[in-house]
Amino acid sequence: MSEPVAALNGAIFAGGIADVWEVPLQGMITLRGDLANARLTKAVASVLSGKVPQPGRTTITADRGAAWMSPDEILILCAYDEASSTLAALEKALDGFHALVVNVSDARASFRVSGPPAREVMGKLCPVDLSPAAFTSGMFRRTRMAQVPAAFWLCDDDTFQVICFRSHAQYVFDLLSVASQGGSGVGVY
Amino acid sequence: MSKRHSTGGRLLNREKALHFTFNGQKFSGYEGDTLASSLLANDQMLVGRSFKYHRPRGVVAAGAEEPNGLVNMGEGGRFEPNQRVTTTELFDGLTARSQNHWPSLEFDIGVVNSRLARFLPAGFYYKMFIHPRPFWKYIYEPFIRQSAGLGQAPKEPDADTYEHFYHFCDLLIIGGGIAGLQAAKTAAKSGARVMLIEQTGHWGGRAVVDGGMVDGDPVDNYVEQTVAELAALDNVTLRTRMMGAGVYDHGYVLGYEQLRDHLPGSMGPRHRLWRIRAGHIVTATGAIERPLSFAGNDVPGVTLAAAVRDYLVNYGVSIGQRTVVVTNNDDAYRTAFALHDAGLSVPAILDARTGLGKTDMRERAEARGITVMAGHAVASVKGGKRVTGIAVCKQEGAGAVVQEIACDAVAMSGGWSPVVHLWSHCGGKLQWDADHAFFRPDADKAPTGDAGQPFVTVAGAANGALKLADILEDADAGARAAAAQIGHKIRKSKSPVAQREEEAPLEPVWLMPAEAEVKLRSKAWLDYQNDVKVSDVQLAAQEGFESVEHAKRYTTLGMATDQGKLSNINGLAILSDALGRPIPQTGTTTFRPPYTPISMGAIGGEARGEVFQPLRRTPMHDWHAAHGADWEPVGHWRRPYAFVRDGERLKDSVNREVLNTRRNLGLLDASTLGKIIVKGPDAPKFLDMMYTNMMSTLKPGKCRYGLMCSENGFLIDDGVVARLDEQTYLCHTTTGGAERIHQHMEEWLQTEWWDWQVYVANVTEQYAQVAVVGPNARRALEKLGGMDVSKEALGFMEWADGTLGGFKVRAYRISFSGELSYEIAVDASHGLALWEKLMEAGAAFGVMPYGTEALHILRAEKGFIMIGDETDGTVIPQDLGLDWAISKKKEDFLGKRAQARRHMTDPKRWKLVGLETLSGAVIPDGAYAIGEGTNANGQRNVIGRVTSTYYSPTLDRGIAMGLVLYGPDRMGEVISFPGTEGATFKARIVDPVFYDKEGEKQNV
Amino acid sequence: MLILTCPVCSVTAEETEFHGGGEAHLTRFGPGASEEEFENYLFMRENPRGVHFERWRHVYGCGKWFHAARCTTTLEVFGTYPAQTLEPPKTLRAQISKKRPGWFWRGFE
Amino acid sequence: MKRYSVFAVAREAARYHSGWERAWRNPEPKAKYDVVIIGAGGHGLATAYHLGKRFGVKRVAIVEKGWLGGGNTGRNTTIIRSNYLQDPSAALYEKSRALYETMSQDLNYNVMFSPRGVIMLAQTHHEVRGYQRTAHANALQGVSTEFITPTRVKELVPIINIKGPRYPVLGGLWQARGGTARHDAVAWGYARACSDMGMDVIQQCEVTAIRRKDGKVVGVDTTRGAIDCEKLGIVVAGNSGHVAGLAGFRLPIESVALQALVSEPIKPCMDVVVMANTVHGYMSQSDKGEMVIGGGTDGYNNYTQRGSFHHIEETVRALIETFPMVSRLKMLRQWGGIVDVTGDRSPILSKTPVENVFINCGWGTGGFKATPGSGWAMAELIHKGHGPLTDDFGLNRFREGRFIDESVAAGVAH
Repeated sequence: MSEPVAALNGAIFAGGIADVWEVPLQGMITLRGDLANARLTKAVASVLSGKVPQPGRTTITADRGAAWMSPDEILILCAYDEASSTLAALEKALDGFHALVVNVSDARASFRVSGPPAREVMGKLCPVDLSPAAFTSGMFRRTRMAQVPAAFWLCDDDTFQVICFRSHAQYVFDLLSVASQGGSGVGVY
Repeated sequence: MSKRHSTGGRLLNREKALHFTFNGQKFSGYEGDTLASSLLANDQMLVGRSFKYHRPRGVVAAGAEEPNGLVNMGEGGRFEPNQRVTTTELFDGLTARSQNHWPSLEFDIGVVNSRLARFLPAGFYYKMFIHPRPFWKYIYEPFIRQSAGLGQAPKEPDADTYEHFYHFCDLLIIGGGIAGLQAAKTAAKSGARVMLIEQTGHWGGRAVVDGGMVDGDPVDNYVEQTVAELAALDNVTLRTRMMGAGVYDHGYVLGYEQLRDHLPGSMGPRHRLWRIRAGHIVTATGAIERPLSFAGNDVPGVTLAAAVRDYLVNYGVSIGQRTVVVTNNDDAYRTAFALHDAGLSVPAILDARTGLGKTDMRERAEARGITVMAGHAVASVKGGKRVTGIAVCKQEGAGAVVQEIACDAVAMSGGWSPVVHLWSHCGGKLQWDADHAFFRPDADKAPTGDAGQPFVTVAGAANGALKLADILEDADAGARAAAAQIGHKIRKSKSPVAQREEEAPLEPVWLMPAEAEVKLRSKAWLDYQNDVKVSDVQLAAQEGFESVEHAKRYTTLGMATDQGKLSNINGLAILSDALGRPIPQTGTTTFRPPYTPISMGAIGGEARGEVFQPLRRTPMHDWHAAHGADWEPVGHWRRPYAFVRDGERLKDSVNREVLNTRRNLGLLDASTLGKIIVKGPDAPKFLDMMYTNMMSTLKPGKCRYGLMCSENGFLIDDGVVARLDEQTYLCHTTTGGAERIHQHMEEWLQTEWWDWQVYVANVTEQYAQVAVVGPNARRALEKLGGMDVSKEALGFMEWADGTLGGFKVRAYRISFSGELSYEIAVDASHGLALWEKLMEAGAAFGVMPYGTEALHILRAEKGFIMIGDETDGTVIPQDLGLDWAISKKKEDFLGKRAQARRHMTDPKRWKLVGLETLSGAVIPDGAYAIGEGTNANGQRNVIGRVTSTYYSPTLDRGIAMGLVLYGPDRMGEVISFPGTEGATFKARIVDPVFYDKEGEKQNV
Repeated sequence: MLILTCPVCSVTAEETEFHGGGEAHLTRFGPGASEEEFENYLFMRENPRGVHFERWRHVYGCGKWFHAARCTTTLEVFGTYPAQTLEPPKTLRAQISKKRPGWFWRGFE
Repeated sequence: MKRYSVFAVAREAARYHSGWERAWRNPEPKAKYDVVIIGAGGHGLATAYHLGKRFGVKRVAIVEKGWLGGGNTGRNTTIIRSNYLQDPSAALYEKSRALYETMSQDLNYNVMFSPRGVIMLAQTHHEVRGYQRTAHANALQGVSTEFITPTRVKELVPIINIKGPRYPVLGGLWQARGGTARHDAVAWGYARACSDMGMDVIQQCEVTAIRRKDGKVVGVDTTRGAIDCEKLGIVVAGNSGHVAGLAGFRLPIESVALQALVSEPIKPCMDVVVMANTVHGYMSQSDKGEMVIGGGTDGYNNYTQRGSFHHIEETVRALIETFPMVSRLKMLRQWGGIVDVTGDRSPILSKTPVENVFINCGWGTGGFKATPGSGWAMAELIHKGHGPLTDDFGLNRFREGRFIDESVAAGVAH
């Protein structure tokens, strides 16, 4: 098997008000099912050593954890090369239980936006209140980024991680780069 | 003449001179100047020509309401027409040219229109230019268009960038005058998130020009202190050069921030359009002074009284050296005082108020030795390109001249109108205030928000409070009310107290003199830019254009770039007088966003060039680009239409790709095809509803071609469904269908069959998919090595998981070309590697990549339908002879009931057939087959149309598919397709399968 | 530019995160339905000046469909509720009655 | 009625225009008319006009709750074209376009019909095929259109960027005799002509009830009293559902907001109307010099005549991509209108379940161009009960599944 290649092969934008870079491939698994059901929470715990996240929240730290996508769906993050084993483990743990587990590691692209103005860069593209008071660590938000769907959370006070569809990677990277261009600081956060 | 004084000019930095050009002539001004103030400082009183009569025009105002001072500004990629001189901050190197004249500003041929003014009253063009018919397009209209319009059209692409920004606050306060500042100060105490925006570069608005005392201090100090206090607060955001452009539903406000218009070329976006969502909005947008309607009130030098004051105090510029003040209220006296105190001559104040007694202001004027002529008015203004004097008459009467006064400027004031635009944008209603003769917001009829709550409060002059003390009180009260609206309490605290100046009441004066005869009325301007005069509005009324909307549209009053900021109320008053109806019953006009024009660039935001729209790429995109791909947009995807080799014409490339795929081996990037996982105990039942076919009977390991219809019966998508296991299917959709069909499935599962146990997931982008097509397909895959792809191990319409060349893949044995064909799916991150490996392995077997056009031809040769070609949203499967794919056993599926409707079962529906031109030529795309005669509307009867038509390199002839009346029953018949260039194409109706009718090749 | 609150993920967001889906609480008619029933189901629409019940999907968010009660003349949103309901909830109808006495929509009031 | 002409204007100029009479009378409603038309917009007035001109039916009242021409007639982007795909549409819109050619002379009122030409840009292969299909259909329908090359497009529209990086222009469907007209003038000209025929144009008169007897209409109640009539025409775009409700029947219609905007006026730079459906924008330049731009419709029922701003943003960025110079212009004014959208996006000109009540609605975003043709056809429908131009546009088509779908050839009705 060849070396897996991320959508933009690790693109980087620097020199603006915030830095933007593509995050290396990550294991991502979509799990759909009754999130309240013990079978499911147990299965999740077994592969994550963590709980099913609460609505609108994520348990992701570094490149592991889960994020709440909708009342019957979570997104599980793990190392890229652990995706298939995690998938298998989940399927095993959920055998005979009505749930859907699929590997979407290759269907996505991830970026980080970092720097004190990161909230403002994101605020140029997403119709979300990103003031420090309103958007805090541990929140997970699915929304619109300019003209495409995206989801993001805070890695630290001034770093966002953004997930989008793989085919949109270049567009999203370009958007974030334009929004980070020099001289475009807003100065409200 | 207008000139700059050695002293004064609170906004100027006289240390820093700036240089600019106007009509090529070099001028200089100071930092802090506007283009208007610096032009006036250089005695450039003539700034433009009016829209209709090309009359010479000068600056009449000092702010956003200016109707005359519009210029072409900048060069090349930074050229922009219609820039308002009164709001353009001067910068070094600014270049401006005046507009709407030929050959020059001083001498304009178009002024002939002015001589003809009597023949060109309101709506004249509705009554003329009717005969002869062709003349309108070829003679009249071109002339009218040429003489109309204002600035030049930009020629080069915009050199600047723009952006948007989403902002959220509890309280948005619009307007940085003392009302806005005080409102912010009060509101900030509540702890709410407050934002205060000001359209100019300066805080304090009019008050700092007009002066006055607050808490015993000059108002300037109050402004300075308040700004400093607010800036220090964490819960307050202050922005200057940012206009509240529009108020929209549910507390949505557009903020138009001009970041670099005053320092063009510096790094960063030029404008930022803020999309602000506010819990509540306070508009503290002030008031605008009204002109007076007298003959010659448009001669350069006739200026709003407050503007005269602004230029003097803010910029040390006097418009005239001898200025007559004409007014119907006390405020204009301040202009007389300011001029007089600056050592300029004020020969007289014409106070039109007939009942004017001994007022405080009058005494202060006379104390200065200024003559106050009570009950007097301007009969007419002398001078053409600038004022040389005025004729005085009584306000009562028809305008008999009592004396003439030489002067070089006239400062006029007809009273003030609150700026209620933002209040009105989203439905706020107005009430007429007879005492002050203006419309003010009706607080009981505020715009309402998402919960039905009022979400706009008006404060200060915008709310009708015109005096310093009243403004501060009103602002404080407004802020409290606004904060309360969003659940914030503000503890009582003493609000600043301003010293009161006694003012005598204003007397409405809508026409000067009151009984002015028509000669004067037809020289008394209401709308300067659009050249609408008192006589025009009166004519509209006379002709029955009684509603304000009719009158405005008939006369074009208030339709110019200033949107009637100066003219609306004056025009309305004239109309109401002409109709003998009180003003409130005559109506008001609707205010539409934006408050002043905003750049299209800002509205477009970042969406230009590369990020105009998302462009979706497959993992192999760059490889295609590097190998001559000629792209075809499919939705937001780009797919190679063909891979063009050096020296090849596009159609040659397509033919080469088709032939090579038939003879050797072709590779197609099929990654864009939709792939949707459907899983659950009820998945079979669900897919039986989604597809017209029976999917529940499909065996794991097998594939089946399926059709999807809308509930309205029409074919919306097709694709191969693979059953992965008892409870799991993978459904392929068309490229355009992936998201659409995924959402279609979700919709039915969530809103109709929510008790069914089914989950779906769109995994389209998880996989790169490569179609390996042609007689050598199997050999190429075997060369890669890995899974068994023999006929026995992987039969036609079967799929299997395995490895190929070390790649973990899923191989589908399906064919859209009629050839031996495999579709190989691999994780997207390995897509490019697999593609390259296949090219490498295929080299020995004559592999070539092929694009979408070859794909179309290959399928057309086989008579396979294509969604979007054979279907167009009006076609049902039965039309396409796909009855075999419509389950008769199923009681129900989406579209079944619809397909039973009268018109759907009509035997007259056109049906799919193949078409072979007798000559072998290719029938043009979209051609129709003609029948006999014409229909009731005289249109030629048609009996069919082409849906797909190509040159088939395989058969070396034109082939086509089409929908034809009774088609399947007319095999062998010849029908005619007229082209658009005269030629007619005769074609024989044949079976749509042109190639390998037995289907042996795909089955080997 | 509306703001709506998705009752499924309880996110409050602007209109552009959602997608309007037309009249709510339609009953599907399939094979066996009369011409009139089927025509009504597919085409005939409530189009009131005032209280309306409609479908929305939180397309850029949790992806779920929900229902909203909204006034078409003021754009006031009276409330949102899950799509898996066959008729407007009683409590919501009561709230609407407080604000719009005498309202009616189809059979409901 | 005093005829309008350059001589009349000159004569009046001598006496400062004191002699001009009212363009239309302002009558009190009579007790009874042969025909009452609800709605004094362009379509309603045109219907009345043709009832009089074609069939001599002149005891007609046109009742209007607001001011004549105050609805969508005065809010649209004034585009006139007939390059439609389906036969029934092409017939109706071409009849309308032809009537525009002579309207100024017919009405003795200059409506400034300007046949400057309309281009619909083809920016994808799919659109190319779609417009070639339309061109073929038009040729057989007697509608004069042609599919033109990118070079020809550039000649006709110098400010266009045909090599757009994203959607290069691949061609266009060109209708040389399409164009624009002065929308208000159309309503005013018809009102003047109707009034001159003795018809009553009654403004500020809202219909509050439609009186019926044994399934037949007998009259209407209005805010200015009861009016009896033999026949009733409902022509109230934006209110169709409401008024149909008064007559006791439902419509396959939803009302949504459609937005438009104009730029500040500039000197002439674009002589034709350009529609770019791939990127969803269309633009023309008015005689005043404003760039007149059409936006999209909202996805929800709305009677506020205020749309959502993001549609304006979509339209403007599309136009900047197609016409880069637009970026340095300014938006002067934006507004919204309420359009009635039917199940197949085509209009309804039809009998109704109530005998002698006829309805004209559902023009969606494309009503202005149809004004005279709609009036011509509607008059015939009301007078005869049927007509070749209206037969296909009946309400029954939704039940039968016999739709008139114009979206199929990538064409969007504007």
